[in-house]
Amino acid sequence: MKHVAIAALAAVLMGGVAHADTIKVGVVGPFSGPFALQGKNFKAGIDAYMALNGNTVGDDTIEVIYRDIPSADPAQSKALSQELVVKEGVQYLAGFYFTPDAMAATPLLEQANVPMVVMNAATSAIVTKSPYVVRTSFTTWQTSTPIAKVAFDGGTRKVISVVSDYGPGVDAEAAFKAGFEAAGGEIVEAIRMPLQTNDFSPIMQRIKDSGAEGVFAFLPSGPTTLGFVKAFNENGLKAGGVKFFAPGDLTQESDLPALGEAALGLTTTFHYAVSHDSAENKSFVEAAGKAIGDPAELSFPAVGAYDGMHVIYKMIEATGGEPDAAKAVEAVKGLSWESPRGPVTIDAESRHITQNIYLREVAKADDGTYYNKEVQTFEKQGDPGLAAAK
Amino acid sequence: MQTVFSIGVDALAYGMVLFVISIGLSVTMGLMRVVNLAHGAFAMIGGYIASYAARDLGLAYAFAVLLAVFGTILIAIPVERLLYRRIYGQPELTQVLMTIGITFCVIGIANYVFGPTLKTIPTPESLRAPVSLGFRTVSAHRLFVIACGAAVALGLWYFIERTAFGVKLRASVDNAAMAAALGVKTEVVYAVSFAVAVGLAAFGGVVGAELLPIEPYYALRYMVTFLVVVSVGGAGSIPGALAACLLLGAIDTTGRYLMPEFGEFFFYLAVIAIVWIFPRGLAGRAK
Amino acid sequence: MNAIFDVRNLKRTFGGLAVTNDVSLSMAPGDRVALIGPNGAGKTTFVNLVTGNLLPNSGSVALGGEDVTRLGPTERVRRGLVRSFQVTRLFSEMTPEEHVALAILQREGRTGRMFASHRAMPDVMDEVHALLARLGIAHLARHRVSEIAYGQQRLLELALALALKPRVLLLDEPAAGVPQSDTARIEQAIADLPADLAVLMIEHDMDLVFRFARRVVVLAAGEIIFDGSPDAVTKDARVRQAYLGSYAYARSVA
Amino acid sequence: MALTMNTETLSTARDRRARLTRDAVGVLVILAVAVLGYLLFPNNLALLTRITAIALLVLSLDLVTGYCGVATLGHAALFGAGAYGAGIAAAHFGITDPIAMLAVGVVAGALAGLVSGAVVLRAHGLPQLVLSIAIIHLAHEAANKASGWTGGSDGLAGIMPDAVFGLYPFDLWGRTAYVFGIVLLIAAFVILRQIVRSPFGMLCRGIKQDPLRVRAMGASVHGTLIRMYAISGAVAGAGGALNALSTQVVGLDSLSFTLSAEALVMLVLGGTGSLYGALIGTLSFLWFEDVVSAANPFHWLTIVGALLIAVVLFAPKGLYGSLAALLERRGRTDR
Repeated sequence: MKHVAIAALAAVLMGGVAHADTIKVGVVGPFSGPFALQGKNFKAGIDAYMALNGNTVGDDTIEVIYRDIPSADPAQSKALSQELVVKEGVQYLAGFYFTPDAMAATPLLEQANVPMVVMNAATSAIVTKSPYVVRTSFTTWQTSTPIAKVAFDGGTRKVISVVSDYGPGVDAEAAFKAGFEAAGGEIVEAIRMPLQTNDFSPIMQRIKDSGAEGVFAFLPSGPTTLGFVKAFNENGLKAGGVKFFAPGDLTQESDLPALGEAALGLTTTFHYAVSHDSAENKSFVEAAGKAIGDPAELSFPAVGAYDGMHVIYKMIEATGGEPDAAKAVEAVKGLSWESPRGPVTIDAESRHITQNIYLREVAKADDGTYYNKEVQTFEKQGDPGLAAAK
Repeated sequence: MQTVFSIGVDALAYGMVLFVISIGLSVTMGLMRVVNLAHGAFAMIGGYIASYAARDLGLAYAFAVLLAVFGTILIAIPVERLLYRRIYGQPELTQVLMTIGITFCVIGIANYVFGPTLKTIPTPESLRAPVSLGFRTVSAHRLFVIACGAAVALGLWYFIERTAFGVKLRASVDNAAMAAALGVKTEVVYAVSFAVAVGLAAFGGVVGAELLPIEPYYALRYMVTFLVVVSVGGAGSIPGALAACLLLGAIDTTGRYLMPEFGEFFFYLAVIAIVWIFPRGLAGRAK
Repeated sequence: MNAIFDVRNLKRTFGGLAVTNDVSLSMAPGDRVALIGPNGAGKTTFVNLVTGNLLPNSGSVALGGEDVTRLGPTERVRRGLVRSFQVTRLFSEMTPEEHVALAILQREGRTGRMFASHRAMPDVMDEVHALLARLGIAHLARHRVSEIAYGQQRLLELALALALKPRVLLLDEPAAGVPQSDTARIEQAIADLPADLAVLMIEHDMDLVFRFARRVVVLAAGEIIFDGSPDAVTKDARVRQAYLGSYAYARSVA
Repeated sequence: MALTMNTETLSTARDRRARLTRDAVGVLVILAVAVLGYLLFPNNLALLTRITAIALLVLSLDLVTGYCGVATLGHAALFGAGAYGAGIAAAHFGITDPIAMLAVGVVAGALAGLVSGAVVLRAHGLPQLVLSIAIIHLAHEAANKASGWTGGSDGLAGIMPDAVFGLYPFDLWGRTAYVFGIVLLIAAFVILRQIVRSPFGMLCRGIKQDPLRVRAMGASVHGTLIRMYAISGAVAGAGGALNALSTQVVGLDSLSFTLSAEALVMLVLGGTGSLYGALIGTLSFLWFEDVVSAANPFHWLTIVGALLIAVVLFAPKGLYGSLAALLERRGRTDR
């Protein structure tokens, strides 16, 4: 009883004075279900950041609360975000693997006075939905545009585009098409295939029949990429000299052990490779690898989450731990730092991350494992998708 | 013309993969009358065992396949005794609830134990090489799967139609009480059939892993496909399942070649059309 | 004769085998006809052809002068051709009250109603209870069918048929499987059937046939071999041959 | 005879009173749970509203599966039709009045019910299940293709409903949406109680137990089931519209096989063939899922699986069904 009274007294006395708080960050992502691996990477990135930078900002302790959405489900996302805001009292919303999940939660932000840091969802338009959205991942436009230049410069003139028939796939197709046609190349055919495709042989037949010199592909990372790449090889396209271009989702590091030799030599453009050579990345990979358990499971959502936490820490610093979304977002506009992926900046206008995009080639390391080897850098790439939408 | 042949080969291969993976489900659903939504889970367990054996222990492929089949059966025996035995003869919806529950558990455990990444089963060199058919190349593995499908179809047909056990099984299915009265140990018959079905699931999981890669969500991801081909064929009928797999494989493959953007429409419209014409499935018996 | 029920030259084959061959049968209101025949004579097929569950290869079925050969079972029921089932087919989770109410409402075209319970319809409830009382099962009105005895279920089956106010009633072995103690009740109920109703009873039990029928029709190997009075049937040579033949066969099996 | 007539009429009146009392109790229980939820979890109304919307879907599924015996794994098609109907009305046609959006959702759901009923009722048992699966996949694919109307996989955004009756705007706390949802649920419950007890409902139960018997009574099985499907579609459509109103976004998940399967799981969990079973199943499943997935977002699926197995082992008729059976048995031994 006495203790309670003292505690109460202490609470009263401390009110009004600057004091140590717990600041909660709500992270929404796919932690179970078909995309559990990507959610696990979110957590690894966050854990790594907190392991390297401590779990306090000033006097405030940071606490991360996770909520699971196994697959894209905007209604559930909105309900969970709302719950995080009003019940758990989170000051920051973060995570969001899928675009619709992020979109669904944006209407809450202004009313709730909460910034959202998107750690993955890659459709350009998300940042336009609310002034409180900041993104530390990438957009499909951003990662797919440079590969068009790579393809053209490599001498390929006729390309067939093959993408999964959903939002990001359509984005990738449009980005590649815009870039490749602007350079002077020709898209001989654009195929959209259902997300649920198990056997890609007929698609390979289509590619063969199209007479294209190269193929641009986009599929969500995971089991289907394996089938796609294997079919590409088994149907003799690789041997037949058809060039393969894709954004890096297709050769994410966690899929490489399964893809194995089939992926060898595939060229992709992406914002992050686990093999990136820098001191920042070295310590990141070490910390994140420890957090995730098996370092082979490490993939790009981890770096989005890592940098997302960096932005959130900066926001907390700027606001002194007080809930002020406008001030927080203002503080990180134009913020530059050295990320594990290389130098990055939050673009002041779009609140999207400006970063290097790398051309990589799947290579075999001395120990027999496969990795994305960075061979070319496209510096300071913004998001062409926003401009294209206008 | 060459394209037609080429598509034909793809269709045959895909149909056979479907057949090998789903025939076990046809046994549980048709002969044992259990809507076994955990079929994919058993296939996945087989895949994990084979992957572990071949990749981590470095065992030979054939040995890994055997280990997967018998390992999965071993795991399934207590599951059958403790859980499945309680739902034989229960309403379908109860069976759905139980087997979905089992599937959830298996997914969760696989995710915990093996992690969420894709697992491959290294195939021997001889199965990896492309084989030339004259007008195109096809991976040796595909031919291997086609052979496996044919072997499973024949073996199972012989087992059910020509062996003493098959007679007991069919008797138990038609009239369990009568079969029991004639001295058939229906419990044993059911247990053996369950083991066979699970073994087939594991075998299919391993052999089909090149097309349907092993990962924790495997158990649910392909469940609908299995359910559809088995029901379209007419549960419990081997020729029916074979016909359904080849037919749907052909439609799916052709559809995805001709109009990839409408691939799903092709497949499911075909399913509706087939069921419309054969409301009991291709080989459905009046019941 | 003013036939309410008229079957002409009905024929149905299964894979070349004529299971019902050129059967003609006519009934007037108030008729009490028993259809008998050895096992495999084609009685079940005949019933299915009459009720519309099977279509004939040739021949016709008429109800009250209207040709119903091409109509489905429900249409025939709506025109007054009602059957009872050899093995009771009742809704095991519903009560006798609900059964009969459903039949009455269906007869009156009121089963489409969505916003009132049958219990709030006094006219229906009165008829339900009157009918159940007539068959002596009123006290079970609100028990679940799965909880009541088989003999009483047979009575309910009868009540259900009567509730539809048929013009022609097909009774398929109404006393089959009923314990001896309950058969009297059923026979009484059959004897009390409305006088203007044409009844065709398919039955094995010859005692029941003789008590009930004023006319007996014998079906053997898909054909009618006898159509006449109960007195004459036992003396008919073809009938004796058909039955004794089958009994001889039955004994050799046993 | 006059005397019996008299007692019959009396008992009819007494029946009616008993029924009204039971319905009133049902409504009061729902209301009490709703108020309790509001008081206990004032910060979690979004979840409670979501549970309410899904409860409408599960009630709707109960109508065809529990009362008519139709096996379906594609019922979300009806829910999604309502959600997209209301959403498209608001986002593309400027129909932003919540009541009007609800009406559009109900109509869209009913139409979807008619279409899927017409297809699904063609077969029975497993092939029927497969038809329903085909329907939900086709609906899902169609919505994905028509991204101009539906927003495709990015979801349909830009749904800005007006205030209810111009007085109660949809707020961050989700209070309006919650009250709106509960009123909707109670209205649906009262109407459905009437329907399942009506002659029509009785006919449906008859069809579930023995369609051949029903035909032998001169009733049309197919026509009856199609009508029930349309009603079911209206209820599911209302749920979908509620979802669109409260979250202001509609995603492809609302037309997914997963949602259909989950709805079936919830129904069987609660107990088929009873409106209370549907409500209890939804509430317990979603509440349990929320609790365990918040406690362990990474491995909660295993625990949910174990719950389902446990229910089959220990309450094979579902939570409500088994409880009701237990009470009935208890009541009988007492008597």
